[in-house]
Amino acid sequence: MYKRLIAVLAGFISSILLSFFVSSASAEEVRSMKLWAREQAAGPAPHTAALIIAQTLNELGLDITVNAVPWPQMADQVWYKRLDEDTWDLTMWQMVSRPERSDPDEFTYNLFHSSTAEKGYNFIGYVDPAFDALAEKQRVTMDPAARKEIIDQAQQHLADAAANAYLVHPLLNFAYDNSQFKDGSAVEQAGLGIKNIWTYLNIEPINGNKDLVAQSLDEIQAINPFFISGGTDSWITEIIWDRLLRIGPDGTPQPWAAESFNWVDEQTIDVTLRSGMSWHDGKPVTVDDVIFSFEAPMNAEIVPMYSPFVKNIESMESKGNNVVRFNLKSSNAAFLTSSLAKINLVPKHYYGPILEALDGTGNNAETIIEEKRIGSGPLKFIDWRQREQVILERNSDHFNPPKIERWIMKEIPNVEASLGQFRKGEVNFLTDYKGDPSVLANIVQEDGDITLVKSIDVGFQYMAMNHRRAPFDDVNFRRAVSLAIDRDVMVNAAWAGNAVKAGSHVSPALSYYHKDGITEYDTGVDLAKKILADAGYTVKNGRLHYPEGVVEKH
Amino acid sequence: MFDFWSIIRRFLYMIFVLWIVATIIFFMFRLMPGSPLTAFIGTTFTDEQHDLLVKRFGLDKSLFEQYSLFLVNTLKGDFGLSFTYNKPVIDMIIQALPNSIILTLFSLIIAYIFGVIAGAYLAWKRDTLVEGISIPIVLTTRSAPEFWLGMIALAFFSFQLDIFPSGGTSAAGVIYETTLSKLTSLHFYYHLILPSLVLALYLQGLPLLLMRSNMLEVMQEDFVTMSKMKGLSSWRIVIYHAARTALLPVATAFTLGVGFAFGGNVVIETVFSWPGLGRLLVFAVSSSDYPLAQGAFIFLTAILILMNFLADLMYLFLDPRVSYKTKN
Amino acid sequence: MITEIYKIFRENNYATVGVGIYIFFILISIFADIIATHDPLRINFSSSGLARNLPPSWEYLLGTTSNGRDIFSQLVYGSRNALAVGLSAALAVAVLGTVVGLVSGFYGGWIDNIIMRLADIALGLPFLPFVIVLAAFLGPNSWNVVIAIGLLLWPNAGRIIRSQVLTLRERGYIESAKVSGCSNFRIIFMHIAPNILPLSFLYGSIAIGWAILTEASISFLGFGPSDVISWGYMLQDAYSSQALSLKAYIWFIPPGICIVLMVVAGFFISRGYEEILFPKIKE
Amino acid sequence: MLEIKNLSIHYIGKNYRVKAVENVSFNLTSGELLGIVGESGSGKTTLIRSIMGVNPQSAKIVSGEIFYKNSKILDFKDDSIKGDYKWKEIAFIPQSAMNSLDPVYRIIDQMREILIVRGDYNKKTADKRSEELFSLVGIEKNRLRDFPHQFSGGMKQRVAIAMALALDPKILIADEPVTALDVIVQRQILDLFNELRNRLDLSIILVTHDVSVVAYLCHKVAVMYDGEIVETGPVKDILEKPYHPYTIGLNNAFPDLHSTNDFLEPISDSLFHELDDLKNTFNSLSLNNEKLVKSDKFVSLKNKFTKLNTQNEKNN
Repeated sequence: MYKRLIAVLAGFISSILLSFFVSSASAEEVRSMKLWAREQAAGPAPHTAALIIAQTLNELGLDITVNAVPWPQMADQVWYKRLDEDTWDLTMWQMVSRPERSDPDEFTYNLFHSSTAEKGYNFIGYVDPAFDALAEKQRVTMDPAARKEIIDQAQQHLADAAANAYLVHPLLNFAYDNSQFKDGSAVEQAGLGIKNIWTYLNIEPINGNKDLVAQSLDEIQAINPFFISGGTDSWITEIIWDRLLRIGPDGTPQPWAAESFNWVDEQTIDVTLRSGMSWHDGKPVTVDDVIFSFEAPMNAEIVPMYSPFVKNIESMESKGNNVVRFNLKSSNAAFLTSSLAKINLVPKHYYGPILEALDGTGNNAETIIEEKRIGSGPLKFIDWRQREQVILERNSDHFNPPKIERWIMKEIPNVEASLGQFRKGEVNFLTDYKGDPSVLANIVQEDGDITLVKSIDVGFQYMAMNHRRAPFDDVNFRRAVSLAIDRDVMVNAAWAGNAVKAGSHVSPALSYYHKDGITEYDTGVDLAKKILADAGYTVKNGRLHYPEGVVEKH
Repeated sequence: MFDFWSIIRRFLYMIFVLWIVATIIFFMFRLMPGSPLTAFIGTTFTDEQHDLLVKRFGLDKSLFEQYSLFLVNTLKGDFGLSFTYNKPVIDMIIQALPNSIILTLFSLIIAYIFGVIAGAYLAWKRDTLVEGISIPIVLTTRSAPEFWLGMIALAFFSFQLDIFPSGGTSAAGVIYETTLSKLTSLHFYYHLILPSLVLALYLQGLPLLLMRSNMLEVMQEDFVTMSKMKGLSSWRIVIYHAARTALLPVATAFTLGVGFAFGGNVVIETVFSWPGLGRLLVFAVSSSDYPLAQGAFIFLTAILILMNFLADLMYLFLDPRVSYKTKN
Repeated sequence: MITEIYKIFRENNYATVGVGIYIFFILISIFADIIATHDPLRINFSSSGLARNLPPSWEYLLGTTSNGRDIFSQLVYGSRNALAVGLSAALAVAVLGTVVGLVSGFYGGWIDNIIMRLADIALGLPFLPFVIVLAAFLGPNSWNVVIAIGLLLWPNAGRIIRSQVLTLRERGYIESAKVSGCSNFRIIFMHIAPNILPLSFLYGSIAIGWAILTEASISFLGFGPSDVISWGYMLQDAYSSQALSLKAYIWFIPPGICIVLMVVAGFFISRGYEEILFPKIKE
Repeated sequence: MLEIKNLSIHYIGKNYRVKAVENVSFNLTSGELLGIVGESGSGKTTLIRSIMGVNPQSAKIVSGEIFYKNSKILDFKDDSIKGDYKWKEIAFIPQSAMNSLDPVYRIIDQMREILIVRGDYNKKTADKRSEELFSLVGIEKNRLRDFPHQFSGGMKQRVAIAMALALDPKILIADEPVTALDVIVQRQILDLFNELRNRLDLSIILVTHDVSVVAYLCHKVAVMYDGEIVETGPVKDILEKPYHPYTIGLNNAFPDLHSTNDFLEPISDSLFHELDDLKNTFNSLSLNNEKLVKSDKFVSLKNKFTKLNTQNEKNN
């Protein structure tokens, strides 16, 4: 009774107050907002960018403060609470590079298709049927030229809608010690830099060096062919376990454990397994193993992480002569990249019983306590001391064995220590550098025997806006916000010159699909002010107000 | 020697405190902002996967159910599965524990050996210039943030002079077959030196000041005066008579210090990439890995409480006067 | 009380130095707006872009950070945070410890029992790990440290004060106050409290150093707020911006020294105070 | 045998100076039992500690010398003591054996330490000697392995005596050796002293505030008051015809061991206060003792003491 009385009273008072505000001010003030960002240690450049952006946007009459929090909190708010009443407005976000992202499908579809808006990756709530059509069409268009046409349209469409405020494609910085490795023997992969399997296979140790000692800032949580726990572990799994195809240095899928592949029709593909391959325990790699490797993830209860990559497979059959036929549910241009080049080949004789034992236990393959890690890849697993280092050794029986004897990855949780160890030679290949690029450049100059390789990232850094909420439901407002940010300042100030301007979700690193000229656009606070003024926004007492009649939903 | 039942009672009480702490921690983690599943968010992260994870980690159960399950499992020594590592938490802790124990003990021993000797010496040198200079220096070392000292030590001894390695428990490519072979390897101790010296520099202040004031007190005692009258050498008096008695509270402080330093090592473990329990906790907390964080925290607490308990017991054993009183 | 404080100054060099350091920092924090040359959070631009990693100059007395912020101004404003955190932690410990010690020692019985059990629990919580969990629980905020110190460090002060109250309670004048019908409240606050204030002060001054060091550690581990300038934040900023590799000593040495000075001042004062409280040590 | 000449010891601090011992001289001959009487703070402890060379750093010897068997063991110009005489020639029995025995070692270990480190014994002979000493002071030898806190007060005192005798010293200095003990044990210990002196040919200095102890045991007595020896001579003379008012007071303050009546009226507090006041007045006027003694007020006080004394005698 008592509580209800209070509720009624509160409702009464607030409605009076509300009506007073609405009637007294014909235009409503744009509310104060938070720009979510990760804490500085997680990446200094985006953090600085957030600070500069907030400072810039406040010149428009907005009141934005940067809210730097650890990732779980930020992601919780942005991802799980996207539909809440009091949710996020602006957030810094990033897409990182992965081999399968060399195909534009993943970003184009998952980030913007309306089907992923409620719970999936379209957390910004961008819903546009016209765009959905484009995203769906590029998937099933097998002709590259025609597909490029559609991807171009999609990029332009998103730019016009100011779906995101794209900031930059960072330059990836990698460095190796050229007194330990032959200069130039590392291989650059489009959009990924020199940290890739081609480098590991090709790099030539010199001066008595035998090992490649890489480093990771993140802790490795698992080395498991059925589990992707974080960015770093996939660098390791992909070299222990072979795949049928691999994304080549040019970004296109090419035969690997498959000798060749052949599209029978748009929904059928025949893959011929390379003959003479063997697992790390000496047993031969068979067609049965290949089918097992693709069937296992179809059971999402047991192998949940990889199950999306085999969703499109209807069935598989052995056609004899080392040939496996994949029958697809629908045609998919990205199938080679996102499935054949993604699924780890595992020996049925070892993993079969392990997965069977999991049935009905409620546990899945991610919890396997690996006594052995058996793959067929060019490097085989030797030792992992958790939170310290992983040691892999050359598989001399591989059809493409590496020149290094061992591949070692040290887990060093901070940039400064990583750099220190690299300078001392304790680490000879800097694979995970998230620090200040100018520091690295200085060191290269000082030390002399370091080869620095920079490449444009497939991924990108951007500021996301919540399309579900006013004022971000207004394309003019979004455009103004996006265009207020001087991308040159972003590149030069926040990223210290270590990035290129971004204008779409397709990186210039993917030169074929990147739309020319999409990064060329005017920016500036004055331009933004003009857009806002044209759209009817006004500034009173230094604060931006909505156009007359527009009311924020409460 | 002592009252058996009072020790049993104290022990049970210790368990009670542990239970309260575990409960507090359990609810703090459950009510914490941020979802543990964010670690899995990727472009291919589907609803189905999300639901599976929720079920697997038992997050779909009510808070009370989760709590009772947690209690039962903890009693069985099962701290659950780490969200991020997908490994039993207890395994992760057991892996990290030896590293923390060694780091803690090693630095405490250095700190206490130095502190006790220097403290006794400063008591001897009371009201001299040596003391006038030393005491502010000691207080200053206790005032410096450990990680700052660590940063400077790292920059100087490792990066600049290249005397010590900069972190971890081994150089790249070194394999320790077992925990034992690690703990008996010289290579391991070479990596231990710098972090433990930095830690010891911070820790030595307490035993030093404690030893000094105890010594000053003991030196006033009649039996020390008597020893002087006996014509015993100063050296003998200090070592055999004064220091022996003055050491009692220091020994207790050492035991308490073990429990305390365990928790305090977090920062040093981070600076020196030392794979210990503290760093595990920091990682677990920042990635909302409740089971891991809970497990690590409960372990740290258990060590602390156990050490407090041992300190009490030790006093009984070390001081004949106390044990005598208890006996009667 | 006042004569005692005066005595500290006159007879004890430690305390004098300690108080001197505090006065210095208090003055700095009061006049921070005048002393600081820039807004410590403002990102500064120069003609060639962001004013990042600049060496000391007349415009930026200690140079700038990687984000183009003025280091000197951050150092100046950092004293505010340090003082605020340190003094409120001291207050929390002193007040909690005193109240708990008084109540527990004076009433005894089940109140005492419960309070002492709570003390055992508080002492059983590992300090820094608890602050980390608390920071994650309450979100990044400078006050986490104060809360944690209040929650965990009161038992040390409380226990000592309690035993002091126990002895005071038996004194004649307390007895006579009881007989003459003074209320318990009056006895506690008029007769007993003044006698234990020096102890509260002592434990308070110890808490200052603890609070500042803990705040720095928590910031360093990344659990601190990023929009409040503290010395711990500066060190964290310097470390994650690779000031070591940049050899920007002017960036990461001064905040460390400020922390050391502030904390050591607390030690000095408590030490000087201890000598007055327990003159036996002096002889 | 032991000669002290013009010894003055002052405690000197930053802003204070206390005269603890002022111009003290006396002589101890072989086989003599000398009592030094004085209230606490009279300087008697500082005096004997200086003989044992254990005064704190702040105690400065401003003048005087100490000779043992004609060789100088202490000189005011040289603060340090050349000291192999300690314990071997001059041993010490502390006031409170309770605190004077190291609590964390067994008695046998403390015995061995003296015998082996300071004497020429080895472990075997040291153990034998320890048993000998224990039987000398009347303790069962199986108690050698006990810790100090396992002994009663009187026993501890015996242990302390045994330790003092370990290296066959010529002189024994005992600082309030029986104060903490009850009357019956007191007498046992004092009798032990007497017996030992006769058997071992010792000289003993007995420091106490208890005149009756001195009367019971000593040949000669020195009365200390405020750092000075105000009266000295054979026990009989001094106790029967006390000159100094303090001596008169002392004489009345403690029960006579010879008498059957254990109760004696204590010195009236007020009389002592008056005496102190008087002395302070004189000190403030920088007048010396002689003038004090001759002053009217002093004479009247002295009379009051005497009266009190005779009253007591009547009561007996």
